[in-house]
Amino acid sequence: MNIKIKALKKSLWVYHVSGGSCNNCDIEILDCLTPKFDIERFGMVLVGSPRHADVLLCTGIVNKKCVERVKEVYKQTAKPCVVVAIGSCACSGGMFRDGYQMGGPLDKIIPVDVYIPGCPPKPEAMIAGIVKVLEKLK
Amino acid sequence: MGMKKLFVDYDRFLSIKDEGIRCSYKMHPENNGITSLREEIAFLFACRRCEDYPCVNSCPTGALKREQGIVKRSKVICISCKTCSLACPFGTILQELIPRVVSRCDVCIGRLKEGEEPLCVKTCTNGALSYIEEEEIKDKTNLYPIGDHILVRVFNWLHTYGIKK
Amino acid sequence: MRVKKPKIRELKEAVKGIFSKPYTTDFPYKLHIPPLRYRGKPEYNRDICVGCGACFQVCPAKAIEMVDKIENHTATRILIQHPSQCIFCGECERNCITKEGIKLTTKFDIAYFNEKDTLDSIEHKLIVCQYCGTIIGSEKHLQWVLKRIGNLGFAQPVLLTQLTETLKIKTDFEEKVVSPIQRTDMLKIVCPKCRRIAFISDEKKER
Amino acid sequence: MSALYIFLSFVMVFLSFSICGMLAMWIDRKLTARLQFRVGPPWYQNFADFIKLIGKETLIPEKANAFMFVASPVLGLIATTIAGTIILFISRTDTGFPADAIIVLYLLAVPSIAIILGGSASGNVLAAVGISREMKLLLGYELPFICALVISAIKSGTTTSLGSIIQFQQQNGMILGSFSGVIGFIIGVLALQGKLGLVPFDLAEAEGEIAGGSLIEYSGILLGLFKLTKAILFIAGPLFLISLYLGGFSLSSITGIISGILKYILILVLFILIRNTNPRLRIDQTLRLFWGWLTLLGFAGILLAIVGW
Amino acid sequence: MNNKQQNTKKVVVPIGPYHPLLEEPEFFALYCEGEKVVDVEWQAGYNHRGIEKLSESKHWDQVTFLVERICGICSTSHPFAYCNAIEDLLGITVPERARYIRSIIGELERLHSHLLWVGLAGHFLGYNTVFMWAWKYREPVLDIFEIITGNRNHYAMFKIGGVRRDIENEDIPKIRKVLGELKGKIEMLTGAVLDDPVLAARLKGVGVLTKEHIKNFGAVGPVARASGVDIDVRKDDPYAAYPLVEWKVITTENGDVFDKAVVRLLECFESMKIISQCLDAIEGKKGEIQAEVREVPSGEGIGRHEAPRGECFHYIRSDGTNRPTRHKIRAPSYVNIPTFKASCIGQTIADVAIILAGVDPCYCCTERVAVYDVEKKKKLHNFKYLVEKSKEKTEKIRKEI
Amino acid sequence: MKDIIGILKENLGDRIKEIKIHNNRRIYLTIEKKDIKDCTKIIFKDLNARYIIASGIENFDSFEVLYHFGFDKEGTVVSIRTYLDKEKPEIESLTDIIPGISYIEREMWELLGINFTGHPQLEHFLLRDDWEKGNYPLRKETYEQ
Ligand code: SF4
Ligand code: SF4
Ligand code: SF4
Ligand code: SF4
Ligand code: SF4
Ligand code: SF4
Ligand code: SF4
Ligand code: SF4
Repeated sequence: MNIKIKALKKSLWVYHVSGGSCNNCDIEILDCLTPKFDIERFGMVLVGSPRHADVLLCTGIVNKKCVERVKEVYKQTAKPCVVVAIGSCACSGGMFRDGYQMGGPLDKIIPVDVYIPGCPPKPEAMIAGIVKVLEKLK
Repeated sequence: MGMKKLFVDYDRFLSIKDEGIRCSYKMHPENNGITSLREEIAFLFACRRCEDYPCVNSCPTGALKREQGIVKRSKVICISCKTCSLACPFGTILQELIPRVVSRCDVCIGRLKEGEEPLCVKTCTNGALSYIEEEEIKDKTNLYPIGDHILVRVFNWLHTYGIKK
Repeated sequence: MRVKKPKIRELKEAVKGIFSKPYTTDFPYKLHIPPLRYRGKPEYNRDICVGCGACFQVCPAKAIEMVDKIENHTATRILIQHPSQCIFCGECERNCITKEGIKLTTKFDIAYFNEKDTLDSIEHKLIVCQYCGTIIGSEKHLQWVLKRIGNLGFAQPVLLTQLTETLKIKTDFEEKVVSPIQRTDMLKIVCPKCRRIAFISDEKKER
Repeated sequence: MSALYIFLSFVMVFLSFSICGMLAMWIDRKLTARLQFRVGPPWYQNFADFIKLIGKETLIPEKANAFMFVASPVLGLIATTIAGTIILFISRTDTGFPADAIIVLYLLAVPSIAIILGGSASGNVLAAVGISREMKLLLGYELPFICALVISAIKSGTTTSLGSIIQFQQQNGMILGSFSGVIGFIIGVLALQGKLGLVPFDLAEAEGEIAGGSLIEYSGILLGLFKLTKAILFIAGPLFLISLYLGGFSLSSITGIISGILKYILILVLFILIRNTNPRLRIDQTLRLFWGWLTLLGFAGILLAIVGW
Repeated sequence: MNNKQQNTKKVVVPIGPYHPLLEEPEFFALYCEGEKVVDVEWQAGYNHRGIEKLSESKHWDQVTFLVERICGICSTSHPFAYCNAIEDLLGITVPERARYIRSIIGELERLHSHLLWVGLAGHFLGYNTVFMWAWKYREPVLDIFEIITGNRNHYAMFKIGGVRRDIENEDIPKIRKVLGELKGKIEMLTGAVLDDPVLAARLKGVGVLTKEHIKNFGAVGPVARASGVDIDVRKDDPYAAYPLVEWKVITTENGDVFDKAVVRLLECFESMKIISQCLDAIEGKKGEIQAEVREVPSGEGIGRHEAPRGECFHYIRSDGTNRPTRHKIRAPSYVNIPTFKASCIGQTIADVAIILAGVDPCYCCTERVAVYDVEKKKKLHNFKYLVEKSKEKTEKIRKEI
Repeated sequence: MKDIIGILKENLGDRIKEIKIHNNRRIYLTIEKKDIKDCTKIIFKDLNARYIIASGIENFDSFEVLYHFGFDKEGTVVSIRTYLDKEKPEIESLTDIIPGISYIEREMWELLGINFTGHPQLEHFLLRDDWEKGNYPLRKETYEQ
């Protein structure tokens, strides 16, 4: 394992993309930052620009209006980056699969590395999911 | 000059496949009014009114209930588990008649233009449905009306006991 | 008039923060046990589920897939629960006719790389009509109905045959129904539709 | 003194300041976290961040002016390191030159200018808003900061050489011990807060408003350079202030080093407290604060200093 | 380009649709001159999932879950209003115990939502400590939800004619304990907000909405109450257990962001009052928690609920089947957001963030820039073109600098 | 309660075509399309009701627009119902009376295809700008495909 990957694992900067969610997943992501879960202890911080990001946390069904934007964000992200689909909406469309605005699910639009289903996933589940990705990174 | 009615030959649905019947009641997706009509007919006429009502007793949710001797299914409570269908000794409750989300048939009242037939009649290929005046039906056996707009031909066991609707 | 105390309270809380234990959980270094009622991944209970399919019908997210397939004379029903589509509402558990056939576990860590890893499925043997071949219901469901309605079930020949089978009583009703269906065929394994036809067959003949 | 000596001290300052700066930034983050009832990042966090940034892809936006885009972070880095070198080494030997405090003052403004240049080179409008704020901010805190310098200079016998300011304090006690000294120190802390982009003056990078601001288009190593600059600034700034008001520090004895560190920590704690108990100010409020109150205060301080208080 | 043309091309600062710290993607184009906002354009739909339509294909019971997922913060408000709508259509009353439980859930949600707001508002002001603290205080409320309903959000508690789960007696002391602790914390926060001079400088007189504005845009909830408009569905059109307990509606007069914060913080105390009274009423008792609903006849019904952000409105039409034929949903933000037009214009960009947040909508940042050609009164549709345009503009600004 | 109906009747006079009192907190009035502006003006301005929302509904032979108004002191919701032509659904925009109604009118325009004459900005609001013309997702025909 080389040092770059090691450093990457210790310093994941996350950027949060919401593509038509009920915002509960988004709130739970935010919750991960707060004292109860504090992902900063793993070196993860939320950044304001996709250019700074190592991890894209995507939520929501990615509706037709968002498709282009999600693609754009992915393009702007500096590689290597990990894409995480958070919530059943992002994993498969959840309840909204049959809606007329369904543009996703996410893996149809950008390559997804890990899926964390749940509605919304507990912050613990998100942390556990990210730990799983880290184990996979080599 | 009588009014045209929707004529349903209920038992014809049993022997012949009834796929492809469409409905023009478009307030819901996948609405097929004829299923709900058939459900009504089944409970009204085809049901044998068993003494102990195996269907009602088997229903795990309490969705089935008898009201004045007629079995009625609550559309809100029923979960479409098909238990009643298995319990009924007479094959009254067909599995396709007890779906989770039900449809509605308004007999196309007010929606038909002059000389037009309901969509279900047009798309029914086996002759189980037709849109005619009551006088035109030659064979009057087992003919029962539901409301003002529907006529059913169904083998009704009950009339042999002298029970009429 | 209240006394203004700008910044004092904040500073107090801040100092308290520095000198108290962090509020942060120990997860993932320590195991996290969600509360008993936590609605996590639904899982089938292999002993209890009877395969009626109600959970498939009630699921608001259509997260349960029901596949009925007939392959070389054996029919099976496969119920597959997709956690990726599930919204963890608990409707399937609430509405399960056996109450315990599917249960929401407290498993929350269900992140996956490949959806197949998380699917939970259960298979049931189906009984099909000897006349027309349509599916009547799963074997276990029939037994469950029989148990539920007791004696009333003896009026239902399919249930009765099922009983004889469980009791391993040998009967001669095995042969296939031949067309056209007769009243006597009622005692064979036929679907509700065919049973209804059999019932009214006499009447039809007379006509 | 030889060029080699300067070069060596330059390298040393670069290494030690960046390492110490990252640690200081860690202390900042950790304390902030603890105060918010959190655990906070581990000590190596900032190093990990930097190493990771080196390993990342560096995207240069299509519309950007590539040379400026790349040059500005480097410029900022060099300027701060030189400032650090002057503060730490050059000023305290005979190599010190008369107006070195003023030079440092200007050098410390260079990182902000670098951010402005880099941001405008990136050709993003959110960055443009960020730059315009950074610019106003720079103009804002520079005036009070100069006042702070002037107060100290007057107090120590009208000299603008860091060396003599420190010497003066070694003989006569810290300038902080006087009225004008306190005023100057407060101004200096607030102005540095602005320089370091800490709340309440972080509006150039305000996440909630303009999403990262001027650095929005930077990625990879270039972003890392900015972070490094900030780390060095995190040491150089307070050191400058220590030299001006807290009697400097000495590297020659253990007690000197320890007292230097304690002084540094005092300033750091002040930073952290201010930063965590205040909301971000609006740009106009910031300017009003800097140009209005603080500048007035600064002039008052200068007057007091002239009177000799 | 001459000066005149330049004026017509104001810089548009986009807010949305993505922002790290915000929940829903929404898009606000702020037309700016320098730091000053001259116009605001609201573009929604990044979150549009066609729920009203999907609802038409779902069973009455399933719709509860669908409407629950309209939103994560008000996740009980929509089922609440929806159930009220169907009960209005049916004309039934819900068993008393269920009414109390409904109110408890509704008010607990208000607590966590208001705390969340305080935190986010703090974050917008760059006051991260408040953000962390408020969210820390909110955490026990979520834990309570996890214990009594099985999930931190999306409680799945509501059912037509009652509630799905009972609140167990052994859980009641836990709720009491959390409330007790929370009270002190919220008092601290309230005091801190009221006394902080910097906050006052940032918030007082910012984004003022007058009664006239409230009426014109139909704004509801804390937004309206902060401007002195005394509307609260819980009092005006009582439902659930609200008529059975003692509480009062909080209003203030100024209509600025500061007052909105005050209203929200004080409402938390009212909520706690309601919850503890409801807990008293159900503690140690047993009772029905759902009324039997066998059929939903054809007809129409209107249900309302005072969500944390204001009145939530559901209109239901049924044709006698078990699916709605039309389900109109109006979330409180729908009428609150347009008030930006009144409150943002003339403010600076920095203030806009907190004004928008003051309404407590669901809004985010980070979209790239777009330029409107005001002269042609036409929107330039191609997104890439807009970006290019804006970059040209930046280039120019840069050269001018 | 009685008096709301009384007041409505008194103010709107014979413009009310039908009045349906569902229960004492829900009142539905039917009026003709051409009276909509007058009636909303009276209700919104003179009677000082609060605008809640408007809902558009497609029926088999008409479009229906319901304007919901709240009388908060009485806790009553008054819904004004109008029927529009099925072929060419069109109604006057109320933006000059109620500024806040602009968004819901845009929404009805794009989701149901109801044309609001005099609306200053009938543009896409929820759907993307290049949404296919003539595809109105809330219309019932969309079930056909
Ligand atoms: S998965 Fe559930 S909580 Fe997450 S966005 Fe979708 S509906 Fe909301
Ligand atoms: S068991 Fe069958 S026949 Fe008997 S009452 Fe029930 S439905 Fe009718
Ligand atoms: S299908 Fe419905 S009516 Fe029949 S047993 Fe199941 S729940 Fe009862
Ligand atoms: S009569 Fe009309 S409504 Fe009824 S099933 Fe036929 S087409 Fe549908
Ligand atoms: S028994 Fe329960 S789990 Fe099994 S199929 Fe039926 S409802 Fe589903
Ligand atoms: S928990 Fe809900 S969504 Fe998940 S499978 Fe069960 S019914 Fe479906
Ligand atoms: S033929 Fe019919 S009526 Fe006669 S005994 Fe058999 S089931 Fe009963
Ligand atoms: S107002 Fe906002 S928080 Fe509430 S339901 Fe609507 S979107 Fe969600």
